[in-house]
Amino acid sequence: MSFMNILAHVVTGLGALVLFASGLGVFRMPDVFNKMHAGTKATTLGSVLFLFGLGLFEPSWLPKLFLIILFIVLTNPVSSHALARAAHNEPSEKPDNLIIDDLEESKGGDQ
Amino acid sequence: MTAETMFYWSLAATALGLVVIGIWGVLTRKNILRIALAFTLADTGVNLILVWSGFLPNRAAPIIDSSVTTVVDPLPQALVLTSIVIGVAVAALFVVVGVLASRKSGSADVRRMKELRW
Amino acid sequence: MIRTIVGLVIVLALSAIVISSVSDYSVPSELIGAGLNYTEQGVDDTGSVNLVTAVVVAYRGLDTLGEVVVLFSASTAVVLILTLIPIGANPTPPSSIVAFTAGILPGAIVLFGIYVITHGHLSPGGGFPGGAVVASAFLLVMLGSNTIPGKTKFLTSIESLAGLTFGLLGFWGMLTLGQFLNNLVLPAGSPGRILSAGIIPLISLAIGAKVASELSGVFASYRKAGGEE
Amino acid sequence: MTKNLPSIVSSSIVLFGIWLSLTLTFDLQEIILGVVVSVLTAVAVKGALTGNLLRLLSPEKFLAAVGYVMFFLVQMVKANIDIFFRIFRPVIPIRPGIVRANITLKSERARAIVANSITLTPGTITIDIIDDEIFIHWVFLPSGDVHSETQAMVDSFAGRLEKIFE
Amino acid sequence: MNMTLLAAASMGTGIMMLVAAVAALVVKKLISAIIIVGFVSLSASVLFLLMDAPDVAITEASIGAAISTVIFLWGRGKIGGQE
Amino acid sequence: MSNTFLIILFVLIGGGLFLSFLRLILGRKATDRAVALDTTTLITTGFLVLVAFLQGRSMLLDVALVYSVLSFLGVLAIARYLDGGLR
Repeated sequence: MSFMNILAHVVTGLGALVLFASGLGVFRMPDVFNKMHAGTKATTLGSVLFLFGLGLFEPSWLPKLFLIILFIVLTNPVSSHALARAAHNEPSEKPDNLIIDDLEESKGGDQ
Repeated sequence: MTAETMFYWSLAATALGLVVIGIWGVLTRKNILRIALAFTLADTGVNLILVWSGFLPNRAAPIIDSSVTTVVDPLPQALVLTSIVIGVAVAALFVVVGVLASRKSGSADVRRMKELRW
Repeated sequence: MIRTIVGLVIVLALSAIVISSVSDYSVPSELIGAGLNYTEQGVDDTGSVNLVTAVVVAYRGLDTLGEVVVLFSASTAVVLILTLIPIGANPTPPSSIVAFTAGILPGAIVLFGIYVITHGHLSPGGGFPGGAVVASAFLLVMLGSNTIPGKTKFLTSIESLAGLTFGLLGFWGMLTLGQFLNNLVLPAGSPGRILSAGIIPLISLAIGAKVASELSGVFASYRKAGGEE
Repeated sequence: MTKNLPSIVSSSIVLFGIWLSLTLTFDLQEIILGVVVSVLTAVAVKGALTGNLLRLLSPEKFLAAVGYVMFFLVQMVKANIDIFFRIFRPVIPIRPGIVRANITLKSERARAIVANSITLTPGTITIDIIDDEIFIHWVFLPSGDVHSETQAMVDSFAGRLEKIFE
Repeated sequence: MNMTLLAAASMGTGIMMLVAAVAALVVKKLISAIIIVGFVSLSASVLFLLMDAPDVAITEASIGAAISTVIFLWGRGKIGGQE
Repeated sequence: MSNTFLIILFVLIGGGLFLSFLRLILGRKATDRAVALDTTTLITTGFLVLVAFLQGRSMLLDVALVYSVLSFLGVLAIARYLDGGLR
């Protein structure tokens, strides 16, 4: 077993573990913003590691896998941000455990 | 029961179950958009059945290259390809008819839509 | 409640009939009939490596033409019905990050859709999914703005042009080889390269343009129609 | 047209790179088709994909960009370690809150990059940007003065980007 | 060995798909139903890929993931507040 | 890639998928479900790449690429709807 092979195993396994952690985080976290912390960061790094690890097994696939990775890293925070904004704007969706909420104050000040 | 048999029949059971659930939803739901959703579920199930009918385990996808000799049946896949796109157009038609009818009757409940009765 | 139970009984009876009809069916191991024919001779007949595209565009090209007509009538009906609802959409504006992303990404998505369309005879894809991908780039532009789209007349022109191209390519085969939609009016070339398989790439382009413009027209008319009262 | 020319050129180059990694071959026909399609697409979207990438050709800006990417990757791994050890606890430790900070960058692209980077780094998510204020959700509010800590965190990203976009 | 994994994957995906389909029909809010139908279409795409039909999988992904969802969401927005 | 490692990968990916699926079904609010759908689509993209890897054909990666592009659009559309942008 060469060094490259061991590295590929380690990276792929770590990626799968982080993806599992993201699922667990989405299941366990109490409110929507905290779910988003698990659902964005962990899935992004998990996908990056997992796809890159599979690419190490088969180096000729790396360009296409890099394209998928690039797209995920660029778009995942945007969709998460849009969902967070929607969750904050909709009164029935907003969680009530926030200790500080500057955004609500600045919205209230406008009107 | 071998793994191959289980693979083959679980796909069929899923597709049939989806069709049954979709028809049940169309028959029993009251909101017109919910009926449209049930209709697309049944549509997906029918597509799954069609693709399954041309599927043989242990063969490759029907794209010939040097490493592939035996492939699955391409004919049902070609039919389903167009069926999916037409399905979404029909679903869009369903939705706009529902929107218009619910605006006329003032409610999304199908029992109140006199225009759609025959 | 009674409604639910009666519906359940009906569908269970239906599924029992279906299950009893396939009870003596076993896992097949060999292809038969048309499928066997297509898999054995498809590459030699059409020059297309992807057999599904070969069936969609060459063997069953006439059916595809009919299905494009069905798609056209369905999307025209959607647009016509949506004009019955008065104009007056007032969506809330998107945040600046979403607007910015919707500004930069459509180029990449359109390029990707063109890749899917033009490589339909080499890899999975073809006119239908590629057209849907291009239409979703248009959708992304709409999600990132809160304006009502102005002129969408060019969509109609693209759509009619694509339909016309499809028909004319069919008649080309009729004039030269005596068969409607024969794809070998251009040489088949060596399978696996982009310029091969006769006119399959051209017909894929026509189908893709038609699907993309029809779906985009549906989105534009949805955006124009007024929201909830 | 002439004003957009650097953007169009850099967009075409990037789109052509995407095309090459999609096709995975160096067949001459593919390359010709790729050049045609990518230039046409770049002209059609007026070079909006990348903006002017040619300014990265100066060495110090290029080094700053590489430094930013390195910093960002380290932060991203830290964020995942943080998340990882948080969600396997029996009781998840959270102290959530939304805090405002100022952002002085003018370029729309730089602001989007900062917001997306903040979303992917430890314990923070960008909720909204209104004018010059950025609103950040903390999963566990830092001890001490919340506003100055948040401002320092935002500045650590924005300061690095200012060298590139100005 | 490979076949066992494929069988497990197809059975798991199928069960999740059927549960989601029932949930989409009985869940209270229509917007939740639309989100869950998005998941059903996603699983259908996976099953198509497992059935060696990449063309169909790519079409189902491109139609079911975004376009169908958007059409239903827009319809829900036009109908208005009444469920 | 050994069989044991393959089973570990399948269990981890399937477990993550199943947990986020549970949140999708049980989730109390619509935004919870939307976040769960986002996670589900990303994990499934990884799964599609794994299937392509097992079949050993690089053209199957196109499916994963199309899925990652369009699932982003779907989640963005849901977010814009909840925000009042799709009226």
